[in-house]
Amino acid sequence: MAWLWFSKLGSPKWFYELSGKWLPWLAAAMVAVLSVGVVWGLLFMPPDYQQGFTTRILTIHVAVASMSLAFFPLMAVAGTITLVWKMKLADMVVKTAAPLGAWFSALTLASGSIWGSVMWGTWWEWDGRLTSMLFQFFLLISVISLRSALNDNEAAAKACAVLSIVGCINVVVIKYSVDWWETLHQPASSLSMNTGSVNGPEFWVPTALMMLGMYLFLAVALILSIRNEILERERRAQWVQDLARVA
Amino acid sequence: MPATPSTSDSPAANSTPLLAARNLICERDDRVLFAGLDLELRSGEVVQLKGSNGSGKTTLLRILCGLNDSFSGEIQWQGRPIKGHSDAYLSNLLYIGHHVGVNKVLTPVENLRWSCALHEIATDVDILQALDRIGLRGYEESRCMTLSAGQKQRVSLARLLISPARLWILDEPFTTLDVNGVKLLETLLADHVENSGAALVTTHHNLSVAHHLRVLNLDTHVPDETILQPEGGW
Amino acid sequence: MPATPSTSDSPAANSTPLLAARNLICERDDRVLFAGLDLELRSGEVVQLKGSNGSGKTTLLRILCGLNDSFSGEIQWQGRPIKGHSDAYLSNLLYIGHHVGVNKVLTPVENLRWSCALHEIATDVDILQALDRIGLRGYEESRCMTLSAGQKQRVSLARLLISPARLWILDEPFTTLDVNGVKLLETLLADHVENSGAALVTTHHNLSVAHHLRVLNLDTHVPDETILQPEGGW
Amino acid sequence: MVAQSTTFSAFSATLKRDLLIAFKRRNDLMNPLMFFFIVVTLFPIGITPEREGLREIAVGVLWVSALLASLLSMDNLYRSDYEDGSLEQLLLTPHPLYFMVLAKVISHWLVSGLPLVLLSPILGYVLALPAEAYWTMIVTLLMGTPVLSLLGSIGVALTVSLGSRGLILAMIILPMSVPVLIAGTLAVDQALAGGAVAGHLAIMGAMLAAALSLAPLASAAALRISVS
Amino acid sequence: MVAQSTTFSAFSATLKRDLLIAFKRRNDLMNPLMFFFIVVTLFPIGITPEREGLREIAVGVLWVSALLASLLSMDNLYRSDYEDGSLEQLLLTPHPLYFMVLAKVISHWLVSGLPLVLLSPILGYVLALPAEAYWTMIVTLLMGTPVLSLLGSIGVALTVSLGSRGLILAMIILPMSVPVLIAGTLAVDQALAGGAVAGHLAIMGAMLAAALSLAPLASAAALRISVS
Ligand code: HEM
Ligand SMILES: Nc1ncnc2c1ncn2[C@@H]1O[C@H](COP(=O)(O)OP(=O)(O)OP(=O)(O)O)[C@@H](O)[C@H]1O
Ligand SMILES: Nc1ncnc2c1ncn2[C@@H]1O[C@H](COP(=O)(O)OP(=O)(O)OP(=O)(O)O)[C@@H](O)[C@H]1O
Ligand SMILES: [Mg+2]
Ligand SMILES: [Mg+2]
Repeated sequence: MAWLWFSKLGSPKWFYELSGKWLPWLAAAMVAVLSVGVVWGLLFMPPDYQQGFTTRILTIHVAVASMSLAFFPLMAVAGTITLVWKMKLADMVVKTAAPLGAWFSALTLASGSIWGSVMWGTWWEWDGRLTSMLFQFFLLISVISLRSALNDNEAAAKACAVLSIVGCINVVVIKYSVDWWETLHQPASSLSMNTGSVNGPEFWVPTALMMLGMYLFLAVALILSIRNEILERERRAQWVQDLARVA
Repeated sequence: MPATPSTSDSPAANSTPLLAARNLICERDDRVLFAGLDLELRSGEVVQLKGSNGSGKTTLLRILCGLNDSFSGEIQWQGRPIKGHSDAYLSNLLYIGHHVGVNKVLTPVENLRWSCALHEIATDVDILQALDRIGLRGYEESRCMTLSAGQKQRVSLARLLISPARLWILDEPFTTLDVNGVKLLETLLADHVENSGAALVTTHHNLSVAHHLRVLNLDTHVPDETILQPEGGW
Repeated sequence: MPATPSTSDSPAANSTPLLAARNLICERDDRVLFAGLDLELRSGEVVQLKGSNGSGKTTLLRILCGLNDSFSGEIQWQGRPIKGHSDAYLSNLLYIGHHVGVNKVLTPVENLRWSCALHEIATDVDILQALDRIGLRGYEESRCMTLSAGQKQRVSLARLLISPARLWILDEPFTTLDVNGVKLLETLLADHVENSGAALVTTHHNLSVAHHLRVLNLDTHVPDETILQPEGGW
Repeated sequence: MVAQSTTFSAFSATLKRDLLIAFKRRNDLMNPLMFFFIVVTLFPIGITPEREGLREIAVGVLWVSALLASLLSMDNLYRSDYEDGSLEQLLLTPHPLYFMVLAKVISHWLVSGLPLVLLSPILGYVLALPAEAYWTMIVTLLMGTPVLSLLGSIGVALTVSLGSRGLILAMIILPMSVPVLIAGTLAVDQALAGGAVAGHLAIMGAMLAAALSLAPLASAAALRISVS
Repeated sequence: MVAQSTTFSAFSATLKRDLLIAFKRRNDLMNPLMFFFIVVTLFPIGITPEREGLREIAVGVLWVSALLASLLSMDNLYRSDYEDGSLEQLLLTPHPLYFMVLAKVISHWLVSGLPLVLLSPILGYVLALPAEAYWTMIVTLLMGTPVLSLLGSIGVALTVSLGSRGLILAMIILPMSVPVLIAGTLAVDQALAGGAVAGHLAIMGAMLAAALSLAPLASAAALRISVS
């Protein structure tokens, strides 16, 4: 039974229809949460006494950053499913997640270095976390170009799956880089919600909202691009033809 | 012509086939190569795979070897699906493809030492005898990069003389062989199936291995939707 | 059988030959492949080069093309030695070797655009017609790495339909071609020599291009000292 | 009737073969060394010939060069096999592919990694590396280079079927090998600072163990994909 | 009757083809960049993350990385052509081989060298290269990288028929390109010291001119040898 459901989940058609139902709600939620988070975070969050208004960029930065850490694990899981059960949908996740991840890594780097230009007076520091984030960016690029380089879809899917599984090493590096290097970058601990002193609720609530919003955004973006991918791959399938005729 | 060649004329029609493929479907770049293809190979048979260029012979062979799994359908070795029990299958399989798998800097002997060791235990004596019989006498010690096309082919064919494998899968083994080479290979095939081996061979010239031979033609098998249309928008 | 095939039956015996090689000697790794080999090729002739594997066919062809200069002897194009006047020779030469010279990531069209542009001016129309005639209709736009062995071969053979070269030198062009392919190529050869071209072809199967054909067998030509001895000290 | 070969005999045959090939291509035995040497010497030229300046960068330069050398040498781990069809034969062996890959990687390391380790003291001297760091450097290299080879094998296996590899290969391998680089350099710096290096060595040991057990599996999978 | 092609049309056809191939392998357009970037980043990790330390080595690191990047990218200049037989076809053209080789090298530089030059300012920044050195660095790279490609093409042509190339290649090319490296770094150092760089640039110009006129000839000869 469970198996049946599982294989059903694998079928693009089923997913296409289901996601069609979810999408509006998700989108709405995302808009709501994000707008609250942004407005609060950027406009109403009280300026930190030592860090000044720049703290407000940080809300974005932290959200984006922690978010971009999610990509490789995601791709790895999907990749494993691709390799083991040959599930088309999983491969689509791997494929569509890679560029998204690249963008988010880039955003992290950007927001980070903007903040850096304020905090450290430089756009770039050879700091453990920054560097390892940079490498995650490279890895994602290489995942993308590996797929484009392999002409056979089947092979490309599996190759990218393997690569994204292996690539998870880097996430570990990013996490602990702060401890390995004596480093400028904030230890992630300062993210911990309960440190009352500097980061009171008025700091971390907007941050949390931002994060939630980001994850919703990820969901929406993934679903959208996967839907495209489905139409692309199933263009010969009957139900797609019907869709086209309806539209 | 039926998909499965009629097995009435084959020596052991009633026994379970060595290799059996059921309802194979394969498409490359949404071009269907073959669909619903059934194939049975019994010991004592040579099946010649025919078909025009691009009809999917090589693809089929690679699928049967398990080198290529972009297909749907089932493949069985002696009644057991090869998925789970691959090593029982692989230790009985000998595949020689378009690329003969001969390293350029090694000598024929050294090449064979390795490619045999992957499957069976073979002494240098065996190898040298094999090379001798296959017509590479005097070349045992010269680097393969200095061999001619046909000689390279022969190096890989020498394995046929050593391997205990019961199933031979050969992809155009006659290419670049001279007339004697062709004769020799045909006798080898005959001998092999004589003592309860089986062989699946693609070639465009018509084999002469007497009564064991069965022909499977992929062209007569292509479903209609693969009538080719020009793709580019010119 | 004489070294130089008797040219009595050839259309233009008295005219100067297109390609003439005098007293060619070639040894590889102190193994004499051929010595004192003379060869004349007149317009309107197809010469089939036969010989067992390793007899030196490919080597000879490459020597005649000027791709390999580890030989002694003289080669003339229309009476002039090719050494000094190579470009007059090269612009009339079309060589297709064991490696067909087809890039994997490019499409057949793109491949031909380049390999033609090296010699003659060819429009895309010519190229597409050629591909169509050679039997690659529908594959013009698919990367060559996705083509089958025979289809790759056909891509390179398409040049025969475009090139204005008078001399064709083809090394085992029939390899991996299916029956139709073989027929097609044979007609191409016939047409070519019809309008005063000439062709030198190696192949192990016996060509059927009617009366123009002449056979040169390298085996009947090997001097004695090349009776092969095992080299390695086993 | 010929008997079937044992996994071990297949393993050793593969090992022998690859060593033999490397040996026949004499230069393969020299090249990684030479490259290592050349790259290392580029820095005094490019950066600074003063001993003080060099001492600062010695460790880093050594490690980075080692990384690049092993990267460059990776390229022909599977390539020629892929092109001449030997790889298909390797995949068709009834024995577990893990060991076959392992054999290839080991022989590759013996040919390209080990000589580099042995050469490092000389280069350390050329780069004015303080004496107390030598042992740590050698040991870390000895533990690090195999990891590089193992990680590299994954990258090569993934990209072997691509026409142009040199670079996409680098993009895959280098980020993954950064931890090794970090651990290695940190350890040597520790030794220079007179601190205890046991911790760092332990980390490297763990890396090596993990790589040994997992990398060949990943490579095997990747090979199957590339060949199909 | 089809007319014979002009040398120029053959030249441009070859140029187009190689660019097309590079473009079809999308990643080829990205990779040299990425590799350059990655290698550069290795040094701060391996050597020192402090800006002061970096400033010292910035120039050297940039040039060495450029050298290595162009070296790695050289590998597939003739290789695939050699393997699929296109090279034989190239040698059989009636037109002077000089231009054909030139076309290949140019397209290679456009794909791998130029992007690298364009990227260098960013890397200069992350390596804390002082502002006054930027222009000199860009100009020298702009003159230097073509020389590297040209020299490289000789090395590749010589070694294309060998099984294992990555490294023997390195050994041939790297020593030859040391002069470029020196000239380049000296020029930038001059600029840093506030001196006049015209002299150095003149030298590099001379190198470029020489390479342009001679290297293709050498490569052509080498190709003939490798193919026969
Ligand atoms: C995995 C990637 C990253 C994560 C998870 C991350 C997370 C964080 C966190 C939790 C903080 C501390 C917020 C606080 O003060 O409570 C922070 C601060 C900061 N991040 Fe990141 N970040 C990442 C990458 C980057 C990058 C790539 C850059 C720059 C290019 C960067 C630059 C900064 C800066 C400058 C600060 C402020 C540090 C300070 O207050 O001294 N971060 N980041
Ligand atoms: N690069 C080389 N170095 C040394 N000897 C070589 C080289 N290439 C070929 N030979 C030798 O020259 C002989 C002829 O080779 P060639 O390829 O011309 O034979 P062939 O007639 O083409 O055979 P086939 O029909 O198999 O193609 C072979 O015996 C081979 O050993
Ligand atoms: N990697 C691939 N990706 C996509 N399509 C492929 C691939 N390999 C082969 N094909 C397609 O599969 C078809 C069959 O190829 P295959 O090599 O099996 O033909 P074949 O019967 O062996 O032909 P030949 O007689 O020329 O060897 C070809 O039309 C080719 O276009
Ligand atoms: Mg085939
Ligand atoms: Mg030949």
